[in-house]
Amino acid sequence: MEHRIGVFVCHCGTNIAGVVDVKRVAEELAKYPGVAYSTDYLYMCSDPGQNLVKDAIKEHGLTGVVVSACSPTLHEATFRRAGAAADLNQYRVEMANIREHCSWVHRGDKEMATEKAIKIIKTMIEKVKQNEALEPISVPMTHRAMVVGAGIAGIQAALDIANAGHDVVLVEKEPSVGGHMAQLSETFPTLDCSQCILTPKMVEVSQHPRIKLLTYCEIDDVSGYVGNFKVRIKKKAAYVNRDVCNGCGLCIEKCPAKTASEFDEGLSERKAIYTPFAQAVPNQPVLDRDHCIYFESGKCGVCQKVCPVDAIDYEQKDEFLDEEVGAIIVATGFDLYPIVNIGEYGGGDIKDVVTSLQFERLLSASGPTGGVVRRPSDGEIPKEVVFLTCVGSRDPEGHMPYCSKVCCMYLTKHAMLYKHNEHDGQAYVFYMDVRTPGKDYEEFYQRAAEEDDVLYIRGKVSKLFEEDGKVMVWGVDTLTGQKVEIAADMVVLGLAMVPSATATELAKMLKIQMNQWGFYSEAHPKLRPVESLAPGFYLAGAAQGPKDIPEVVAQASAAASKVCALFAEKEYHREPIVAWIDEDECAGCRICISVCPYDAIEFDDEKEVARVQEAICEGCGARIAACPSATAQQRNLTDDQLYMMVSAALED
Amino acid sequence: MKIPYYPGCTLHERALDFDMASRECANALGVELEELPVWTCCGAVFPLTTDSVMDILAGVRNLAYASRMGDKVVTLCSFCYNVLKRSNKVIREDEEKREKANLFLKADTDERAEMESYLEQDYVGQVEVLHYIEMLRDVVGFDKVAKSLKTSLKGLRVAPYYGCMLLRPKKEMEFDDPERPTIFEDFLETLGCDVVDFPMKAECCGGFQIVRDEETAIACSQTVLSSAIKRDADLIITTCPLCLYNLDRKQKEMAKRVKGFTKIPVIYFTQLLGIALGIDEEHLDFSDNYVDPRPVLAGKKLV
Amino acid sequence: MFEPRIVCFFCKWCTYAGADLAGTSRKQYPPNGVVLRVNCSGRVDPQHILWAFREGADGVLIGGCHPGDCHYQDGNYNTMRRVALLKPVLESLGIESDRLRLDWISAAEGDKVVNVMSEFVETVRDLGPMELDLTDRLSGAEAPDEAKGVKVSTAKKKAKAKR
Amino acid sequence: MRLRLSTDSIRNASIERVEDLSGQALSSCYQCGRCSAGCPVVDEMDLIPNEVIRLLQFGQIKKVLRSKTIWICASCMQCSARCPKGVEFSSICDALRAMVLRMRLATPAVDAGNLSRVMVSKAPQMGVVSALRKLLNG
Ligand SMILES: Cc1cc2nc3c(=O)[nH]c(=O)nc-3n(C[C@H](O)[C@H](O)[C@H](O)COP(=O)(O)OP(=O)(O)OC[C@H]3O[C@@H](n4cnc5c(N)ncnc54)[C@H](O)[C@@H]3O)c2cc1C
Ligand SMILES: Cc1cc2nc3c(=O)[nH]c(=O)nc-3n(C[C@H](O)[C@H](O)[C@H](O)COP(=O)(O)OP(=O)(O)OC[C@H]3O[C@@H](n4cnc5c(N)ncnc54)[C@H](O)[C@@H]3O)c2cc1C
Ligand code: SF4
Ligand code: SF4
Ligand code: SF4
Ligand code: SF4
Ligand code: SF4
Ligand code: SF4
Ligand code: SF4
Ligand code: SF4
Repeated sequence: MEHRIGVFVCHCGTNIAGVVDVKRVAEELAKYPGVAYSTDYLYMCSDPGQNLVKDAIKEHGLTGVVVSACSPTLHEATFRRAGAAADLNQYRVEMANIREHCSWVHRGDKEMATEKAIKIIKTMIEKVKQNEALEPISVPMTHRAMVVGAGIAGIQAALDIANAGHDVVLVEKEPSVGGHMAQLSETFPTLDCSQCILTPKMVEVSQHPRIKLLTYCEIDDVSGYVGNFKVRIKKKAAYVNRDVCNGCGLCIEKCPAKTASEFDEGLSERKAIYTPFAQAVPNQPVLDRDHCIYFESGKCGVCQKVCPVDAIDYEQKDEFLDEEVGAIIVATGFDLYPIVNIGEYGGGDIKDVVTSLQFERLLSASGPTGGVVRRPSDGEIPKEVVFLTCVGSRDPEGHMPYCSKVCCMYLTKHAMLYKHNEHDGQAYVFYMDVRTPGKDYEEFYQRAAEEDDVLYIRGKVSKLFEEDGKVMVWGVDTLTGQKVEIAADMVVLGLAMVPSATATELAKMLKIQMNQWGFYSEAHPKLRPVESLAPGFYLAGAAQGPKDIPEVVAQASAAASKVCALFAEKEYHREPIVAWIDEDECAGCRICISVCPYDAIEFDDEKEVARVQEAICEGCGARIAACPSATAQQRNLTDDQLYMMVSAALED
Repeated sequence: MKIPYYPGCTLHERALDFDMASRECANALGVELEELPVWTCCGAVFPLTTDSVMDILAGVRNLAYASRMGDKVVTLCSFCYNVLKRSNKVIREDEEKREKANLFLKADTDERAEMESYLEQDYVGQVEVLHYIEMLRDVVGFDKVAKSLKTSLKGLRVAPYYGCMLLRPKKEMEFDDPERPTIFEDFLETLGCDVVDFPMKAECCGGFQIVRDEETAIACSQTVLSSAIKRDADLIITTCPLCLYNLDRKQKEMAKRVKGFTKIPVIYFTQLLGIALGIDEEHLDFSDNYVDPRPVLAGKKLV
Repeated sequence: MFEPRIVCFFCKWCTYAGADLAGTSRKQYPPNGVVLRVNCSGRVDPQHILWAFREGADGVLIGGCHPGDCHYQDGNYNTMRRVALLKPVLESLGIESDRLRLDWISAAEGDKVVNVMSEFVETVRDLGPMELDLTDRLSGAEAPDEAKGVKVSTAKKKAKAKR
Repeated sequence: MRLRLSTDSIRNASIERVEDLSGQALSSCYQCGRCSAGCPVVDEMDLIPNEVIRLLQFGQIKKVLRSKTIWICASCMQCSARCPKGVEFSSICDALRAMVLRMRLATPAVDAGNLSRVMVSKAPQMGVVSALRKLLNG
């Protein structure tokens, strides 16, 4: 076949053209063997840019297209669609990445960058010359979704998918759904009561006919691929038979063993057999064996004695369930940065220095103090309360470099609610910048300062220490250039949001990408913010990055709608970039079979050759490289193609 | 066991009590502090400007001397420890400065070179700089210290003062957590004392500012002292002669200035160790202290 | 100054995305390496590497996911083994084995892409240009014993002929 | 009082000298003020540490070299230890003092009378040596 390749060099405004001499590139490549047409344009991805491609395909009878622009992760799909619209098989359209891999990283040497751009494009021309015209492979799909994590993000996503008519498995590691939002008092900027808006949703999730709720469960193993995942779930032993328990609460009432309540952030106690909080869903207790007397010494057994329905089972073991789903949303949320890491603020040893979540519990009507703010040390109502922003955030040297985005707002809320509680008290907020990036947020902040007389002090506190029953605050006001000292009754730390403890482990199991801090990475920061790069995985909530409730809910609904879009097709269309074996050349050595991690290769005993099952092959290429007779090949990335690409990369 | 020891100029002259107590304690624990046969003042400050090779030479020269005697060198004064440790790190990590420093050392006068031909090879940072307290923990072992005690210090409320130079900068000193250090607490617990944790244990005593402006330095020292006093400490320990000078000697001025100022004894940690090891008070020498610790110690029947 | 020619095989799930991140963060590094996107570092065959050297590469860099993070479960372990086996073969052919580097770089490690690229360019620059002509040694019958284990496929001969 | 800024006034040779000598990038400082908040001698300073850096970010080297602050700093390194951006103000202070002393812009801040009194008062050598090196020797 005669090659008639079209090369389209993008300026990307000045992003590329500011460094790479795009005109020269287009001219040079016009001379390259097999190139029939070569041009440059300001924004290839724009409508006129795409039309340019379409028109050129028709006008010049192009057999292949190389768009030389940004990373294929960004616009490969765009240009493949454009090709298809002009009746060119979409797999004969390729992108040469001369932006992320060239112009943006080689700003210092325009000459070298231009030469490198030419080489990059040549490799892709060589590739496209041998690209086959392929069609996506259709595989059957399970129209059932899994959501991991049942905070507000997971709850919202599960409800949206279920209401669209698909079955959902919702997995939560704690005994109750609700996540952190269940712990909050009132929410900025409207100050509606967190529980009041959350509880109905919690109940809805538990009663929805299409939602299978699995609390106190963890993901144990995941296999398969988009459309066809198999998930093994560990149902942790609760020592309560949840099929029988009617939630009467007698066991909890009578249990003699106590420990610190996680839900109240250690400010109150719970029993060894417990539900995390009164409105928990499901409202069935679990038994925490680490604090149970029976498990420690064999004595007690009170809960078993009092249970009217014999639900307590000390012999219960972890169980495993297998679920098949087509898509997975991860919504595992956040934790607060550990206070022990902040030695200069006492590292958790100063009683009246509390975390922001502890303060939420103190403000909450259902909290340990019934909504009256009292100091943990002596139960007094504090008169001078200091709030610190950016504790562990925006601190690249010692802690987390990023901004946690919600703490400015919730500390403002805290200061305001404290003042509503205690009119003659004084609230101080030490800040570096007050960040109010949301609708009605700035107004909220101004109200705190004007109407509630919250005193905002610009400076970062250096040290907190205890003296004479007070918490001494060594701060500064950078606006007047003075060191500031406050003898506070209580200090609240706006600790950074970090990914939840198990996030990294889960990401490794699911093989989805994270950033260096452990937040799950989206496929594109602007254009694909709720998809993981790994197909079939979607992201929602604070697990993807710090965010507040409105943003979490919006993102959860977006992730749900992506899942629904996937489920809108009967079958899943997979990239056909799979392996293929030339039966005539296969030696029948079976090495490939041992190497394939997906068992995608079957052996034809009659013909004594290996054969690839295209529906299963993920296209990793491992087996191809292993094949000793080089008969196994990967479609559109054959050895031949790779050799030619290497040669092109090295041409002068 | 012998271990090379760098006393530094202050312990050699004005803090003889510290030197003596420390040697006696080491002996009692079976360690002989073997003073480097030749050494010079370390210069007392590690230069914070980037262009100075000359200013680290004193430290490096002493390390080079020490390298003739073994792979470790023990020191006591916080300033010496800071200078030696940081200079060593520069030699280990900065190739250019290492080469330059060795060139300078080679140019040392004939006399010095004769005294000790310490420079047959380049000094490349092979010596490990140990503080005496690290020696107690890592070489002797706190458990062995505990076994060697003759007197229990139970009931004595001691506040450990770290000051600045042991802890900071963290990445270079690698001594302990700069905000919440524990090595002296662990040591005091070994001695059986009641450890007094006080918030100013790693805040500055005013340091060399005492030479420029007494008022400023005294204000710093007073902050430190009153914080320990508020927590009912009987005694403060330190490892730095300059801290001791600011915290102890300057209580005279504080008493003049502040009404109702309570005095508190400040002693070296090895003087306290000496008492626990049952070393004769004479060898510990409290005669230089402005606030005499003996009444407090006598109150607990320790002297 | 000698500007080494380097071919990079980057896995599309991690290192390729890491290099994209270096770009979006506008990190700067030397332009000597041309990146080829492969589905997995496990796709890289010793032959591709030898071919690169034969075609005049001064260095070959392979980037894959950290052990345990392979999108295809264990592709990168295959790579690790292959690279370990290939290094002595390279030495026996007279190619310094430092001209081949394998590194684990995740999609979050834009900085690491920069460091590895910069370091590798320096390493190869220090080694100087590849002056060995491998053309005969890899295709002819007189290939050394060590190199015989390395299959020389017909595919690449065909490939060359197609040009 | 109005500060007039322009390209030339912001980046000048003296500012670059401060960065070279101190090894610190002035632009790293985001003016949180933590250095000042924890400084034990800040009460005596005419410009607090973050203000010194701010003025340097503006290129206002003269004001800084004339300030008392650079002589008052006790080199305790608490500012550096707690700076979220890893800026070592103590090193910047050393660099500024070195510049004053090397250019002989000011008379040293040690009072000879006080010095001899201190010497006699059995002050430890290290105190005197470090003061002399910090305050007299660029
Ligand atoms: C002190 C404070 C006050 C706040 N105040 C407000 C406010 O007033 N207004 C506002 O809009 N926002 C506020 N926020 C932010 C708000 O809390 C978050 O945006 C929201 O809770 C995030 O919800 P999420 O579902 O993403 O995460 P989470 O609430 O953290 O939920 C995650 C869930 O996933 C579960 N999970 C984790 N790992 C696993 C696993 N491996 N397997 C199974 N389940 C798992 C967790 O147990 C949890 O139930 C505040 C935050 C804080 C810290
Ligand atoms: C100067 C500037 C720089 C920015 N830079 C960035 C950046 O770097 N990164 C970033 O993430 N964001 C940036 N943004 C924000 C970004 O531009 C917006 O978030 C985004 O463009 C909003 O998209 P939209 O579709 O909601 O609104 P728009 O882009 O405003 O689109 C609305 C469309 O609706 C049409 N329309 C309006 N009324 C009607 C009607 N009655 N009937 C029919 N059609 C109607 C309009 O003509 C328009 O085409 C920037 C914004 C500005 C102003
Ligand atoms: S195609 Fe890519 S490089 Fe070109 S304008 Fe669009 S984003 Fe920029
Ligand atoms: S057996 Fe355990 S959980 Fe049950 S009542 Fe006793 S202590 Fe509580
Ligand atoms: S007593 Fe029995 S039925 Fe009642 S809550 Fe406890 S386990 Fe459930
Ligand atoms: S949101 Fe505010 S308090 Fe939180 S990290 Fe950002 S700036 Fe700091
Ligand atoms: S700073 Fe001045 S202009 Fe700004 S809000 Fe206050 S009074 Fe108004
Ligand atoms: S490419 Fe090969 S190894 Fe990978 S899944 Fe497909 S058949 Fe298996
Ligand atoms: S602490 Fe650091 S960042 Fe903050 S003002 Fe001081 S020097 Fe600047
Ligand atoms: S080093 Fe100087 S400026 Fe920094 S805290 Fe100490 S005295 Fe203050």
